[in-house]
Amino acid sequence: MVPLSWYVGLSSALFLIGLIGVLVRRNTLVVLLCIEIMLNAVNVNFVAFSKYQHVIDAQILVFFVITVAAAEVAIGLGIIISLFRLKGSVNIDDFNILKL
Amino acid sequence: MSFSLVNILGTMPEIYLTFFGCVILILDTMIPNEKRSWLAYFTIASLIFAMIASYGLNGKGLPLYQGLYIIDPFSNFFKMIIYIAAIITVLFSLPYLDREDIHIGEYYAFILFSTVGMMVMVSAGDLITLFLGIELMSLCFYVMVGLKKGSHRSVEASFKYFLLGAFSAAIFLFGISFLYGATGTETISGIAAFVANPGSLKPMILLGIVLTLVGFAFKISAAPFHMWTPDVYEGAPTVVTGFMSTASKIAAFGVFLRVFWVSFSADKVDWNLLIVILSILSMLVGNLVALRQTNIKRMLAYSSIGHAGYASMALLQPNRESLFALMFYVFVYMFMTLGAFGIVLMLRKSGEEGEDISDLVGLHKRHPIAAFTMLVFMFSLAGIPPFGGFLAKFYVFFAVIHAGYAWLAVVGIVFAAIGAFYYLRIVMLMYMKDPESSVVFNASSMGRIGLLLTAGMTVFLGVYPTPFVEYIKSSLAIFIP
Amino acid sequence: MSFYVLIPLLPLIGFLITGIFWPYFKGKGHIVTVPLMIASWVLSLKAFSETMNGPAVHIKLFDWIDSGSLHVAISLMVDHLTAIMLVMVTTVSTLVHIYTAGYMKDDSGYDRFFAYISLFTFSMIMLLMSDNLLELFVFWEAVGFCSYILIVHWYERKPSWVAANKAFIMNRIGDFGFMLGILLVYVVFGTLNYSEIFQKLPAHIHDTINFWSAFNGTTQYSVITVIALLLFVGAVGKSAQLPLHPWLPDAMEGPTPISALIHAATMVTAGIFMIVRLNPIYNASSIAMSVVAWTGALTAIVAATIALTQRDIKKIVAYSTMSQLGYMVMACGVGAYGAGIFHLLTHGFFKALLFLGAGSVIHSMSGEQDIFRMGGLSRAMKITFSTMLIGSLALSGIPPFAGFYSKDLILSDAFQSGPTGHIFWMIGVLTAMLTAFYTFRLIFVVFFGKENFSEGEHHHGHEGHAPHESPLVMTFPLLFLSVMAIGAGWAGNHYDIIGFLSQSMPVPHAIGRPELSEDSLKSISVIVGLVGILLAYALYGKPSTVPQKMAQQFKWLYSLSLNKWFFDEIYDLIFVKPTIFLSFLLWKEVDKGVIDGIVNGVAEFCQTSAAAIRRVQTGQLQNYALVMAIGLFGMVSLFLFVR
Amino acid sequence: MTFLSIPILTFLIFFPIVGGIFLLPFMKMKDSDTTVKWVAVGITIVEFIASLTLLIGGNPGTYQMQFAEDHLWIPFANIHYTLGIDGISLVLIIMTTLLMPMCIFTSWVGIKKRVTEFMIAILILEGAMIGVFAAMDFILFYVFWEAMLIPMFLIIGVWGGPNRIYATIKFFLYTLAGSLFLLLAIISLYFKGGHTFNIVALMGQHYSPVFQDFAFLALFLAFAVKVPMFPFHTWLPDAHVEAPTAGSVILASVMLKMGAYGFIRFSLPMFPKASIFFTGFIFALSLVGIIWGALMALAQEDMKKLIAYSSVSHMGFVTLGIFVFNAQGVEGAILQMINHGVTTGALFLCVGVLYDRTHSRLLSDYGGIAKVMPVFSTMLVIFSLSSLGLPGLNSFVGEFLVLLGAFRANAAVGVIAAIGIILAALYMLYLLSKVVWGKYEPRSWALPDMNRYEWASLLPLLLIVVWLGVQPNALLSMLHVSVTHLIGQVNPASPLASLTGGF
Amino acid sequence: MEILSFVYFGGAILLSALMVVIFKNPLYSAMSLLSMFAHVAGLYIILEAEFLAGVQLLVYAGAILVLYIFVVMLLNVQAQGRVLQKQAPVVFVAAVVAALEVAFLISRTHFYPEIPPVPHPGVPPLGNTEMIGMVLYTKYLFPFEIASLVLLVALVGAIVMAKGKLKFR
Repeated sequence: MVPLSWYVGLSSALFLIGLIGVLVRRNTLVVLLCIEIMLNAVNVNFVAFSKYQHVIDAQILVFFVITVAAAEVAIGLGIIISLFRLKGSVNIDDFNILKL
Repeated sequence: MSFSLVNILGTMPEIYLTFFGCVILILDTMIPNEKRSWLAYFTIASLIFAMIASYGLNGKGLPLYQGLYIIDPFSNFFKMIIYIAAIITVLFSLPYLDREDIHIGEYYAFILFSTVGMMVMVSAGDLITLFLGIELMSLCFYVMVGLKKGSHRSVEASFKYFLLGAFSAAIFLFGISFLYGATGTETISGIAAFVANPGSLKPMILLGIVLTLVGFAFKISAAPFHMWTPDVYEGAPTVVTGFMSTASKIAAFGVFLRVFWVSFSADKVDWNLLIVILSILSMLVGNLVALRQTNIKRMLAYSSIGHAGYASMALLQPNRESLFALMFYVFVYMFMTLGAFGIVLMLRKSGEEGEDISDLVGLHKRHPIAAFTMLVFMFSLAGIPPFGGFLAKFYVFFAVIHAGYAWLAVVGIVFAAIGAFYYLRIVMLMYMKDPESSVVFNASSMGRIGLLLTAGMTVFLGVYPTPFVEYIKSSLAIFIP
Repeated sequence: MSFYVLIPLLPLIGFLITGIFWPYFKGKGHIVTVPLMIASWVLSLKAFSETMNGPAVHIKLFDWIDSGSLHVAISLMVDHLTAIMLVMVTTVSTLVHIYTAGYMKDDSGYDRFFAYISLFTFSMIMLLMSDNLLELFVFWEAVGFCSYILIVHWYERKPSWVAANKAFIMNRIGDFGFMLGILLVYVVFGTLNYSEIFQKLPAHIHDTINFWSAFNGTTQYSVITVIALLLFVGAVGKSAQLPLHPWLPDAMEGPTPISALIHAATMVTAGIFMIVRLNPIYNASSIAMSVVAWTGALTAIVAATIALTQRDIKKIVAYSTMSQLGYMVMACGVGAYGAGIFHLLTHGFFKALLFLGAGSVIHSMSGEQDIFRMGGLSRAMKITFSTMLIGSLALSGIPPFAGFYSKDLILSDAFQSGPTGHIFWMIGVLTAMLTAFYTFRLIFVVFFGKENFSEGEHHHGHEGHAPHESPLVMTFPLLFLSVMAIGAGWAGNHYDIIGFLSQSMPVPHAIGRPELSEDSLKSISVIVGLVGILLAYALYGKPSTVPQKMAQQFKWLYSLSLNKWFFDEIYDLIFVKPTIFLSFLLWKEVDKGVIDGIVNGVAEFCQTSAAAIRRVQTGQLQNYALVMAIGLFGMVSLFLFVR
Repeated sequence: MTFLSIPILTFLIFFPIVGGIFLLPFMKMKDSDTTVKWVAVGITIVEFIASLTLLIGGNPGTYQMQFAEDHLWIPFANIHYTLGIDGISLVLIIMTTLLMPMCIFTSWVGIKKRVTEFMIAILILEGAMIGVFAAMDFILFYVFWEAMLIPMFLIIGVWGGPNRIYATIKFFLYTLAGSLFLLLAIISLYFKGGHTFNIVALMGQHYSPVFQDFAFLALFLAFAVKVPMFPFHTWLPDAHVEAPTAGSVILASVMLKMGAYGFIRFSLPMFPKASIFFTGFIFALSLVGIIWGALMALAQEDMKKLIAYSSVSHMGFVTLGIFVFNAQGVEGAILQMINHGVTTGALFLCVGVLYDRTHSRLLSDYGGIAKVMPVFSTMLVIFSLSSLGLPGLNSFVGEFLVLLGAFRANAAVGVIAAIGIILAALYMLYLLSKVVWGKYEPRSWALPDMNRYEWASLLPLLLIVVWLGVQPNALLSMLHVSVTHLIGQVNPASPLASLTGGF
Repeated sequence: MEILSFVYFGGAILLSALMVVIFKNPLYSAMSLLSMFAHVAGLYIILEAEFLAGVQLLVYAGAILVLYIFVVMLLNVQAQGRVLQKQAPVVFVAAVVAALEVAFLISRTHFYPEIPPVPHPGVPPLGNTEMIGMVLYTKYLFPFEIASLVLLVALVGAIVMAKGKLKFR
């Protein structure tokens, strides 16, 4: 049996990759994808715990997380489209009117 | 698994609001443009209706849905604040939306939905409900911040808020997953038992605590998770800023408090340090950077960061003093901050919002009452008696000293003194200089009612807070007897 | 209430009436004050006669300060010393009041002036009648204030207010010591009342005080000595002794009547009065006594040397006053309190006479004060001349004028007071010669010789007119005083004033057998005086170039004398300039620079650091996220490594 | 105790505040300035008369708080609305009420814009100041203490001189920063002292020495800034110079007293050990303050600055006197507080009289005004003499008692403090020489002698200056019992030690 | 066997996630993400969460990613200029530190078998879709409703945001 810690390690690595992606990519859309990676890391964690603790609740939580992820993507894409209309760009560093 | 109707009844206020929100969505498509103000009245009415419904549930400490949702006086108190904040926001919105050309009926629906989200937050009995509440609220705000669609700043603010919000939500969820993994439950009270006796899983719990803390700190905009605050506050339509800076923050405080005090109180020594760091950093950043701001909304944003620092000092010790301090603080904070934003959103400069600090110059000459109201808010925010802000600060320091963190109180004091400067600067500009720009103060009758309410309460809470103190005392009685 | 109360009260009423309503008097200020003053004078004569053989009178007016164990009441005490002083003070004051009516005529501050001299008289009387140190101090300062306000009477002239400030501040410095003395008295004796102090004195005679205990000093000083010396500092200031004397000559910037009243007869003698009043304390400390004696002696001789070369008629008289005050202080220092008081009284009369005479001269010269621009005035001003001559003779100690009796008493008492007494005696004799010299230098230059003034040279006043005798209101006081200058000494001697005074103070007892008899001592001083007069005649009695030659010969000495031993310059250099420099330096550099700099620096620092922190807020979304991430993992590492 | 069944202290506090609020409608009215002024004068005079009932009803024979009122104010943390006065606060309250009409009179001509608001600010300020002296609950005290800053902030900032903004912000922040530490100390006291904010109850406690030291220092910061003591004084010249005359008067006469009052009311009785421990420190600062203020005053070219620095010097005497812990010192200090209030207030009024005519405060712009303004000059001379401590006028008694007390406590301290008296003569005479004496040179401005409003503001003070100089016992007698009690609190072992003299 | 499949799925997940970050073209990134989603679904199957695996594929791959690709196409953004932000080096250093911290934390935790005993006795077998439905509509009814509200808000919000600056009616 695979130790739980492997799963936790996997999800942590995934989370970190997503985190790095959020921090380094210029493209807004890719950053959004990276956030999805982070959320998936959470899901992996939950499912693994669910398995190892024999509790179904964790799977429900994953269900909610997926829902929220979908909602976020919908809103996020809406905002990005709106922003793209105004600026004609999806590079994050172009969005810096508000600062200091 | 038993399921009783009580569960439904207990959540009736939320259901009402959701229902009314949907009604507004439908009404919006039906009523003509000129009658749009009726939507505002309808919103206020529905909020008051829900408020009365919530009040009816007061005093019943009910865990609903098998402990996933808690109706107790504590959450009710926060709900009341949120209702009031929402009502005042709607009072301010009516003229503002017209002027800013935001003719979107969904706005009022979003106000109601976000209110539901906050209510869910403060009543949440488990972390996932809590998370959903946060998301509900946040999604509404993401949209509301970007409502000034023609404005680069507004949409940019919306984007920034969204992306960082999603980022922090992911971190928060990751934290929940660790907590869940360590304890096997996600209910707030369930976690507490494991935190008290973590065994070898302690590192995971610690990680969970830190990660959830980040999520909360983001919502209350405590440094170093505050970075979105100034940008978003500045870019957002001012009514939304006012609502965000008060209601969402207060709801976040309520739930922050509940999670940390109930779930993690056994591990207090560990997270106390984090809170201390958070509050010091927040006070530092908030009070210092506000000194250099030229945009009043930005300045108020930094001020709200500073206030988050003060308020979070009251989170250190789960006892009656701290609880009271926090509750009183957010109560006063709501009125004074909302009022300050109210003044800002009523200032117009040649068709735009007068949100530069220089627009306030000489306000006293033109609009003495507006200036005086602003003076009240500013002194109250600075924590000068006899305004409510003083007692709020007082109780926080009271709690901090009671918790044994006198040195932290000293730090807080130093920053309070520094912070007083930028509030004073506003007063100074309003009163001691001659007007330069052609700013007009454009208050509708509803706006005036809103200002009267906020200013009046700010003064009243400083001079004779007794009825509210009694109310707060009764609210915290169940939480900490 | 007995009539004693009226003695100070009447001048006070005069002051209040004229002081409050002075704009309405319009040159008639004398009609209120002079009669009141005369009444007061009469009453003080009555007081004198009442106390002649009776016990001291003690009247408590009201409680002034009660605080803890401190109880100070304003009371009146009339004993022999007070009574006799009262007579002198009220006499001179009354005469000066009368004289003023003539001298200050047409002055714009006429009524004001009367108010002030009445106030002064009140204060002086109260000073004399005080029964405790604090009350004494109050009126001590009050007379100082009156002196200030009277010196500054012609406030538009810069020298006036400079001199007034100088007088006040120098007195303040003296009072600083005096005040400390009072404090120490209270600390030691627990009371400020004379009688109680004297009662407790024997018990504390060997007490010591560690003055610098706060700074871990260990030196112990005898309390009584310290008290005596501190109080004496006050006397030094008030009685213009070295080194706090320079204010007195400068005070001559004031109108002449007050020079006569305040700066010759009354106020300046307050120091001597105080020493005599507190004689038990001084008697208990030999160190203090010798300090007092030396101070007096040095003052006497130094002042006399300065007077030799002065050109200003009032300054000459002023230095002579200072010199005579030195005599009196010296007398006190050798224990000859009675002689001191005696000389004080006679000096009061003849010096007031000299001043008033000088005033008469100045008046007739329309304000000219340089003696070398006068000359030959004896022809025009016969009364003034003759009275001045009487005064000068009295001052020079020529029998039978008043000065002879009192001065010789001092000298003989000094001589008899032991080995150091001889030195004092010698100084006194030398001073006497110098005194006679410069006094008659003045007489000869002013009243004899050729007229050195011309119409055109009159700077002040109306078109210069020929010198003329002063009106009766001015000459009457002169005449009256010259009678006193003639008779006071004899009368004092005849009626045994020393015996009278000894009822309230000890009489010095001679130490050992004197080598010289009293008569020979007297004759020596008279001879010396005559020598002085002759010298003056030789040099100034007729046109002569000897003075100039001598001045050139002893240039150094001459300039030392002419420039008043450079006291003013030295003080300017040591105290005035550094203080002003220091205050500006501290203000500009330290107060504004450092202290305020720190205050503003804190604000500046906040602003600067705010600007620095603000730069974190780049507007770049991912920077924000990075900060959050760093915050997150920072907190995690805090757990890992700190906890 | 009540008078005509009205709680007199509450009345005194809220009458001017309510009066000020009732003046609000005048803001919108045109040409209402004169009416407003008269109404304000009326309110302050009624207030003064009402405060005299304290004298009648008060019992000088007890140190207990009189006219006490006590209501629960805020039910959490046991915050009460407690009022009460003893002899010490009594005299300060009466001084405050006395000075206020004069402040209004002096503003008659000087304040030209926004008169109504000025009067409102003054009236509210008066209420708050009386509140400070009357509060017997620490939080209530703090509320008044801080609330007072707001009208003062506006008075300086709105009606002040050219550099008013810098001055007023400095004033506000400086005092606020100090006060905040006071707040901390108050809260700590609550927990250490039996969970109450009642000042009297807090006095009777025994606190650990370490706590005493820290709390004392916190209080010290607040009060030292207010007094102001030596290194914390730099806000004072700025604030004084820029404030309108009435502001300067209130600042100098009443507000500075609050710091000293704080020492007397709180520091000494609550932290006796720390007070004794820090005596040397306070002495040093006071002495430096005395000398420093005097030296600074000597270097000034601006009349108000000169007087402001002289305040530093005079207040040095006050703090010195408080910490000598004997009857003379403390009573002298309180007397000196009153004296300084009257005298310096009057001096500021005098400067105001000149300033209203010339709009210059520079010494070099004046000279020889005795010629054209003889009556005013007389007043100025008398007040200056009072300021330099001429016996017979009020300040002397206070200074003497302080010196006596200091000398008894430590001879060297007394000696150094006495130097301040010499220096006081220097700078006051310097002021007189430059302004009153000298040759009058006509300038572009006219210098008529005093008008009746100026008479009304100066004459009462003149009478008080003389009266207190001649009859200090009138005041002292109100203080004896309270002061004795106070000293007993500092040194409970031998409450009479200070009365028995000795070295 | 289990280990082998874990290694496969895990490795693939990490690799695809890395690819998401590394690919310059957002479309490629999206495709890598698709791969990641699929592998995560595989992992769920190993973990006996078949229902979730289905949901994962349906919602993520089927809905979210399609929407996403649609937007990418709509905006038609060409990759231009830098791919990475200026702060990338800092991020990498920080990431190494963070990875070490997390690894340390995980290594210090002893998960199984010391995991706390199963809290609910008589637990039905996992992966039971019926069971999930049962719990979801009783215990988690309220969050479920809130989730629906979240979706409603997202729906309306996305419309409002994406609609552009149009005069409403």
